[in-house]
Amino acid sequence: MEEYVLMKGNEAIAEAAIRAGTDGYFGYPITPQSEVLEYLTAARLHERTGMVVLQAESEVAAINMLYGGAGAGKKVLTTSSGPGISLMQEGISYMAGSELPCLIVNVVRGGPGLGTIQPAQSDYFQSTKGGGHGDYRLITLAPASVQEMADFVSLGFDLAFKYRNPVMILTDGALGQMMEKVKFKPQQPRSKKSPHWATTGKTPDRERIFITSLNLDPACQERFNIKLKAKYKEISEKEVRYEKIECDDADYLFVAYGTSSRICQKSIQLARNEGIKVGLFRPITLWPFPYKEIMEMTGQVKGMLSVEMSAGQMVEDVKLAVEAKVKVDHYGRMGGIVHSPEEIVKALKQKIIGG
Amino acid sequence: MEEYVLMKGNEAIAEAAIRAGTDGYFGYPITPQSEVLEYLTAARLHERTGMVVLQAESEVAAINMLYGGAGAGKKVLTTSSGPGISLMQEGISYMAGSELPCLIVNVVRGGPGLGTIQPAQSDYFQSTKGGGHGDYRLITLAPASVQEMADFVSLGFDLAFKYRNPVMILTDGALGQMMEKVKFKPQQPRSKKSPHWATTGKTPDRERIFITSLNLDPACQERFNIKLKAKYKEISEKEVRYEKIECDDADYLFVAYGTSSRICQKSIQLARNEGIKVGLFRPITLWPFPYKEIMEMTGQVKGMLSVEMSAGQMVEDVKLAVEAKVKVDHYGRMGGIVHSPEEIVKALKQKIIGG
Amino acid sequence: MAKIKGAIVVDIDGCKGCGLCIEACPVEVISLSDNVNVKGYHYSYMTDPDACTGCSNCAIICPDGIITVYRIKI
Amino acid sequence: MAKIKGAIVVDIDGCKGCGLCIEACPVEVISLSDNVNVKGYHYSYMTDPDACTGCSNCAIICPDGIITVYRIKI
Amino acid sequence: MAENAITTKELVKKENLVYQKTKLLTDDVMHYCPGCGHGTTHRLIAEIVEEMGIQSEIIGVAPVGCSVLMYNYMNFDMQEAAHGRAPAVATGIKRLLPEKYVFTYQGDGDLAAIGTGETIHACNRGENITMIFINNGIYGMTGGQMAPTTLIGMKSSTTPYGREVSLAGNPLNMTDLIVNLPGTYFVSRQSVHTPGNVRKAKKAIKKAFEYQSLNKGTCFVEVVSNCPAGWKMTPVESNKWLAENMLPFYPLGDLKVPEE
Amino acid sequence: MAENAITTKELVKKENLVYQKTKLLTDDVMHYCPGCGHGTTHRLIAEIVEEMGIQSEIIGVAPVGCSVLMYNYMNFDMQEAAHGRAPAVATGIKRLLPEKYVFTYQGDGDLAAIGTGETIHACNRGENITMIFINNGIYGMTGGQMAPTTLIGMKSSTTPYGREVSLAGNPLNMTDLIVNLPGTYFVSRQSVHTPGNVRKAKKAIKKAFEYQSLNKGTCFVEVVSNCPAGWKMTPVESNKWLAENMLPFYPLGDLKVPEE
Amino acid sequence: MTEEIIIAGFGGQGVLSMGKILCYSGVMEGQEVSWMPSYGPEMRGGTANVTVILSDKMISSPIINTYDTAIILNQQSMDKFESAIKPGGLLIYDGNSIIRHPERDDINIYRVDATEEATKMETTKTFNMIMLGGYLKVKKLFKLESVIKGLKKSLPERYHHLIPVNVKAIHRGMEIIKEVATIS
Amino acid sequence: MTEEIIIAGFGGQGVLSMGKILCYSGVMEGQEVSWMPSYGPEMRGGTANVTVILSDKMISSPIINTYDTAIILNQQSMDKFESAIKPGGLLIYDGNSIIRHPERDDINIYRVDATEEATKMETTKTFNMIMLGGYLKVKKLFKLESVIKGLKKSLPERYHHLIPVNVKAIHRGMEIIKEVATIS
Ligand SMILES: Cc1ncc(C[n+]2csc(CCOP(=O)(O)OP(=O)(O)O)c2C)c(N)n1
Ligand SMILES: Cc1ncc(C[n+]2csc(CCOP(=O)(O)OP(=O)(O)O)c2C)c(N)n1
Ligand code: SF4
Ligand code: SF4
Ligand code: SF4
Ligand code: SF4
Ligand code: SF4
Ligand code: SF4
Ligand SMILES: [Mg+2]
Ligand SMILES: [Mg+2]
Repeated sequence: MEEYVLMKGNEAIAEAAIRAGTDGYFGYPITPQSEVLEYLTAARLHERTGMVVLQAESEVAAINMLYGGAGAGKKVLTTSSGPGISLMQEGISYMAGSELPCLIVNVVRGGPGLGTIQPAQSDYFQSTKGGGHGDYRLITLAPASVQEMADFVSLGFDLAFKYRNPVMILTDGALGQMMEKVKFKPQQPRSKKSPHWATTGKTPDRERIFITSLNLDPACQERFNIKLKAKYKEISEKEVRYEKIECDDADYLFVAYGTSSRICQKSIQLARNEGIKVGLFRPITLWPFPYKEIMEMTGQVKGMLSVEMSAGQMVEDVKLAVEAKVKVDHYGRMGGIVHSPEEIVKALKQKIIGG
Repeated sequence: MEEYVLMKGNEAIAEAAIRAGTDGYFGYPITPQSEVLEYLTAARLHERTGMVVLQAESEVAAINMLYGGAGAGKKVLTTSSGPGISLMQEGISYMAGSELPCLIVNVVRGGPGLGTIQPAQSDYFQSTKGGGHGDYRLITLAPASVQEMADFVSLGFDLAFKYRNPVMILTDGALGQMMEKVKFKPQQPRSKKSPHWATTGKTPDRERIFITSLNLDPACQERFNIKLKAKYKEISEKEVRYEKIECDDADYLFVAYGTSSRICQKSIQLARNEGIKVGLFRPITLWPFPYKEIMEMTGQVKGMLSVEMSAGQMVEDVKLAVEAKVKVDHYGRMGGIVHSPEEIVKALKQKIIGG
Repeated sequence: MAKIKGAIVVDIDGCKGCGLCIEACPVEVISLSDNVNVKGYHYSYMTDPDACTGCSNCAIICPDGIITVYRIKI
Repeated sequence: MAKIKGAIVVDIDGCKGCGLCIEACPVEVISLSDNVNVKGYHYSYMTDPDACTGCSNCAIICPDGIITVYRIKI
Repeated sequence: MAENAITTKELVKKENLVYQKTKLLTDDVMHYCPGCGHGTTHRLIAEIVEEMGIQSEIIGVAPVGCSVLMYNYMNFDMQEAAHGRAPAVATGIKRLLPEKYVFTYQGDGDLAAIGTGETIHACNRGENITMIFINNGIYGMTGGQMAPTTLIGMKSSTTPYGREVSLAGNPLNMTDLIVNLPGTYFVSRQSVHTPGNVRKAKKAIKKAFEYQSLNKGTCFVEVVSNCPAGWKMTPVESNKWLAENMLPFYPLGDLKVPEE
Repeated sequence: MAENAITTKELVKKENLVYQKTKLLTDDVMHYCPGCGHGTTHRLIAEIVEEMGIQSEIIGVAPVGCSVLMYNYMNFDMQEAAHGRAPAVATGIKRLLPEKYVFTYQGDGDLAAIGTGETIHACNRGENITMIFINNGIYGMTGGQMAPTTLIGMKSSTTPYGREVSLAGNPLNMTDLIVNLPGTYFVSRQSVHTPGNVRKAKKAIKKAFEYQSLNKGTCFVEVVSNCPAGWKMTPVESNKWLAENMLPFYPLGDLKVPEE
Repeated sequence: MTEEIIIAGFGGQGVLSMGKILCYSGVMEGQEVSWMPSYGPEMRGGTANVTVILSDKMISSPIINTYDTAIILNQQSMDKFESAIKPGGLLIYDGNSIIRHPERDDINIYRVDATEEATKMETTKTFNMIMLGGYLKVKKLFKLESVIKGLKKSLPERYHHLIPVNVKAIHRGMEIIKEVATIS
Repeated sequence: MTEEIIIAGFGGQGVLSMGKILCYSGVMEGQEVSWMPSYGPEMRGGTANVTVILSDKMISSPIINTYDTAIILNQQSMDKFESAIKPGGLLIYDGNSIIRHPERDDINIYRVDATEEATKMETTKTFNMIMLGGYLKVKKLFKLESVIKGLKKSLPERYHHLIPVNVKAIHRGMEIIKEVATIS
């Protein structure tokens, strides 16, 4: 294991991508994530790992470059933020519909529209419920530290290739811009083998391959949709990830991911100082969402507060999880404002304990 | 009132738009909704109402032409289907973020990706939860007949202007392509007045106006988000629309919208022939969703089946509504396949009554 | 003087009866049949096999690539 | 011979000290002050008011439009 | 005459074969309307791939348009791109598989309307790909709507009275535009409406593939083509109409050739 | 000398005023970096609107880029468009308010990267709008990344060793491209790096507004400009660098003028 | 009364407009109607079909899998829809457009040699009206006057001069329809 | 131990790198650290600030509203952050960069005339190191050797020749820091 370095979350993603043996990065600048492309272009990777780094003419082009590269069996990555991710929705739906793996990072900022460039968590619905058209799902990972920003890159690629599905790292401007210490895995070589489904040129020993999401015949398309649904069911059963913090004796629960889960940890200290036993349930995979695991907590706790930097999005999944067994409410800041630990405790008291 | 005419749902939208005094249509061809633009170009409206009809170079351009036109205070319309609607997500988020009214019609086809051109209801999440980035909501109307395709155009514009928010008519290929008889309202003149917030040129009697979704200062942005949230709350309280069919004595409920709600009506007959008392709850506004009204039904019925041409999207809202008070399950066909009335009854028996 | 003789073989069920081969044939030896193929198209056929020069024009213009051309010098 | 005399008025707190006006002045009468304005910029000022011809070059190049120019024939 | 008599049966044997459908086309019947130039152009590409012996080295990108199912007919690897994004998809493939031949095949709606940005930027970056551009002046796939390349006065289902500039803008000559970009290496405009033109088109397309191995930039061939269904003409009429109306506005020939 | 003595105080009065900030600019201090050409160009537009007396008849469209907040500075109605979409937004406004003056103001990333399609098609349709294109060869707003117009060898935060064509493609000369489109009526390239150039730029931009009333097509003015922050130079250095490096590649002058 | 009909043949045979005229005839008599076409690119050259439902009551699903009546205009459609007719239902087909004759013995089968008849009439465009005539003869759903009104509503004004020819074709269809096999 | 610091001034004063060096010094001593900058276009010419947290324990929120220490490098920052220092906390400012002096009486206040001192040294780039020296003197958080290691890790290889100058500046800062007001 190498030694700790200090890095911004965005830079950690870039460095981790290099280490993971990523074949190609295609992206378009947007605050608060432009450091990824800047880091990669500074690394002169064409002289090192051979990784391709291309500034695309737009996010629409970028996601479709990913489509081509993924179809060629390569590890491909893009990063963007809200408006750019919205522009990628058609392409993401196409990749899901063609069962192509890729890694997309959304360093969320406040919206809607041009909004603000400060951190937010208001793209939860877009990422977990499907911002594009048609029935598909994005595996969504929510890091809460710079270390996880790095670690989830290879995890994301593993899941993407295992299930042949796009994976989203849903993070935010705070995690992208902050520095923490981080340790990287050693450099992986870029893979020389291609998956069997990739278009790499039809050699005599195999049939031709085509990558498509089209099925003019609805019966075929339905068969494909059923296959996708089964895949998503499998992922839901196998790939749920979460973390429980100070839950053992908790009477109440914060449910929070990413930056807000960090703040909640401080809120826990504050609350416990006042004698309120509150714990944190941190979903790491936002899709698949840990419905079962949160449901299990209803045997123990009296109420849950979904703490999000949004108007209330994940709270719907928390409600779906607990099936009204305990009280669930939402406390959110918006527009680039990050909660203070104190106000979260106050909200817990008002909305859950006292409410 | 004029006499009945036979028309495709798509044509009815076009004719209703003309009658409603729409100022501008901007759109890009895509099956199964290209008849809208074809009808409008055939109508030579520049010689009649003066309505502008422009085939845009893309859906991205179309939604941004809507932005400009809406910002000028005009009634503007676009229509598309899945892939095209995905491309509009950034623009839709911008319009919500700039509080601009417009009407968007999604004639849904099977996805994900290019998918199929046959009818589906798999864009429910995209429309109701926010396919674009940031915290915003689309008022979503779900017609179930050609008559409603026509009627919801003026309803949609009324809501859009009342709340200064984009409105989506979420329909599907079946309703777009089928003909039924329809009566139109008389021709409305195009409005000569501009709303006070529109950019029409700064006359000496007023301050300059700018239309923007940008708030670099997060505190301002949050204030704006709070304002939006309040608006959405008001809409949720005032604008819920739904229809109950054969619910008075029902022991079970189908919850379905649009085309699948039509099929369910036949299933109700079949089921009642067998002595199963089932009714239909048809949400007309998918957002705001009739949570309260569905909750009220839990006092009466033993279970609900969400019947959708999708892998299961609206069923989440039904579950959120009933808070586990009665059993809720989903029955879906996908990929362009429309349910048969018989299989819906079978699913009701298996999943709700027997299950 | 060596004479060139050609022949074409049309994949009848592949033909869509577009008539482009007819237009392209310099010696005008192709016509559309009165009969239809499985897909319901009036397919093309050689009306005067002897006149064909095997120039391949018909095959080259055929969008469906269903004409095979043979040629011999005699 | 009529002489032309000019003068400029710089909105000190609007100045960003970019120096473009200095570069643009044909008679080199503008400099940046050693002092800073409220925003912390060294603002421009006239070092030799008498030489100014009122040609407006400085005002025209100023990105912030904060120079007002006066001129008189004497 | 009788002296030279040789029956067709005697003639039809392997050794006399002069033209046959290439094995690089699959046995699937193409779904195109009778007489559609897409079929012809598909065949040319397949023949060229066969002649160059690059079946194992080529990856094609199909558009959204009538040729969306091209991958069913080509006996080599292909990807189906989102509408207009084939140049981006091809960029992704080629940059990651630089030793392969990569090409796009796109209609005029795909390449010159929704995909304008991707087309211009791939050509301007000089991606080492081949782009085949089927200009039939209409949206065939969706039922005959106006394309950017629809001529003034030409009827389509969205210009039912003929294209009027004041309502629907000017026709866009995309090839004339991209020829000015430094990234393009070989640019040609061809057609497939007569056997002679088919032969010329094949030569140009072949060059556009051969040059790809030089890594000198984008090779671009426009094929002016017909759409009998969208134009509401018979195939034969459509080709005549093409010659009389399309070619004056989209004149054939090489627009940019490498200096030797 | 003493004989002509007249104090500055005596000089500074209304009747001697020859230059003053126009009332069409608001009192907000522009957020631009010191020496940035955006400010200069904003001022020119405001002066022209004042001179033409069209404050009540004009609607501007701001881009996403450093000039995203342009609406704070202009004392007339404006809309802020999504990144690259200003031409589409302006099309929507102008088609629905055909009697008004409508213009876009866009950076090079906005107009020539993400917005390429909208730019080409608005110009090709010949929308009766004015487009002002600020080419500073860089993405100022987001921190100095490469723009489509970044010169070969030029450093940016995403070409930290200078732009290399093999990695990042060629610079895109957008104005040279759109001048070929039949929908453009007046096309000019100007700069604002010296007082003389500012004067010329103002003339060109004014024409581009005046011609709009003729309804003859798109009027397009590129302004080659600086970005001291992104180029990592002082304002004075940046203008010198501009003259020496940008202008040879983006030469100034009128590219298309109406025949009189 | 509810009548569920599929009309199927090649694109260009007038399948869709036959359905539309039927619907308008129903509208003229105050019925509820629905008309649901197959759509999409497969229509080009390929088959086209339309499902028409006529009813006294509100029509629930416009998309159905079994039919009271099938009007079949080519072989592909015969292959596809013969089995979808409800027992006791009606099949009418153009005798000139098929190769294989229908085989069901639990339905009523009629034949109209409309292709042949249409070539005899002034214009082959009357083909679908001849078929329609046959159908109207057997089912007697509407007054002829409603059908003529329906025809008028279906045709754009500029084609109204063709109405007499079309009416003639309907009458021809009524005359030439032949019973092939009936049950009961 | 947890130390929560805000460093605030103009962009270009070395605010961000001062924070980074502090963090790296902490890393050298096995601490947890976080560094959270203000970001976005308002940085251009405007103010820049960074929140640094050093702690023995895992750091929860990197974004905080009150601070143990504020290092203030211009007037805007003084206006913004003086009130955000926890009672009993520490304020260090560059005496040459402000107009209005701090007014709090419940915190410890120190002044480093770093601008002046930096112009006296070879390079004005040492400005932030002088401030840092002052801070280290008062807080005595790390061994100097950790700070030098942190400095090394913060600077790209090509600037390592500047380390001696920077160390010298740190020492200068330690020398010239002046107590303005202390409580208790
Ligand atoms: C994003 C998106 N918009 C629109 C469509 C619908 N669509 C499919 S093909 C096509 C145009 C086809 O025209 P062209 O590219 O000229 O190809 P052709 O069919 O003429 O060969 C359109 C608009 C789509 N599939 N996706
Ligand atoms: C869809 C989208 N992508 C990216 C961005 C981020 N972004 C903001 S401005 C900009 C580029 C600005 O450069 P330019 O247009 O040249 O304007 P300048 O700042 O140089 O004047 C980018 C990429 C965005 N806001 N939206
Ligand atoms: S090969 Fe030539 S001569 Fe023979 S049929 Fe074909 S076109 Fe005619
Ligand atoms: S060109 Fe081909 S498809 Fe057309 S008629 Fe001739 S053989 Fe048939
Ligand atoms: S007006 Fe002319 S002479 Fe006077 S200061 Fe300005 S540039 Fe110099
Ligand atoms: S040009 Fe303007 S902003 Fe720049 S130094 Fe001169 S007065 Fe100040
Ligand atoms: S619609 Fe036109 S382009 Fe498409 S297959 Fe038919 S003829 Fe060819
Ligand atoms: S970053 Fe560049 S373009 Fe933006 S305001 Fe600063 S100097 Fe001007
Ligand atoms: Mg086309
Ligand atoms: Mg720029």
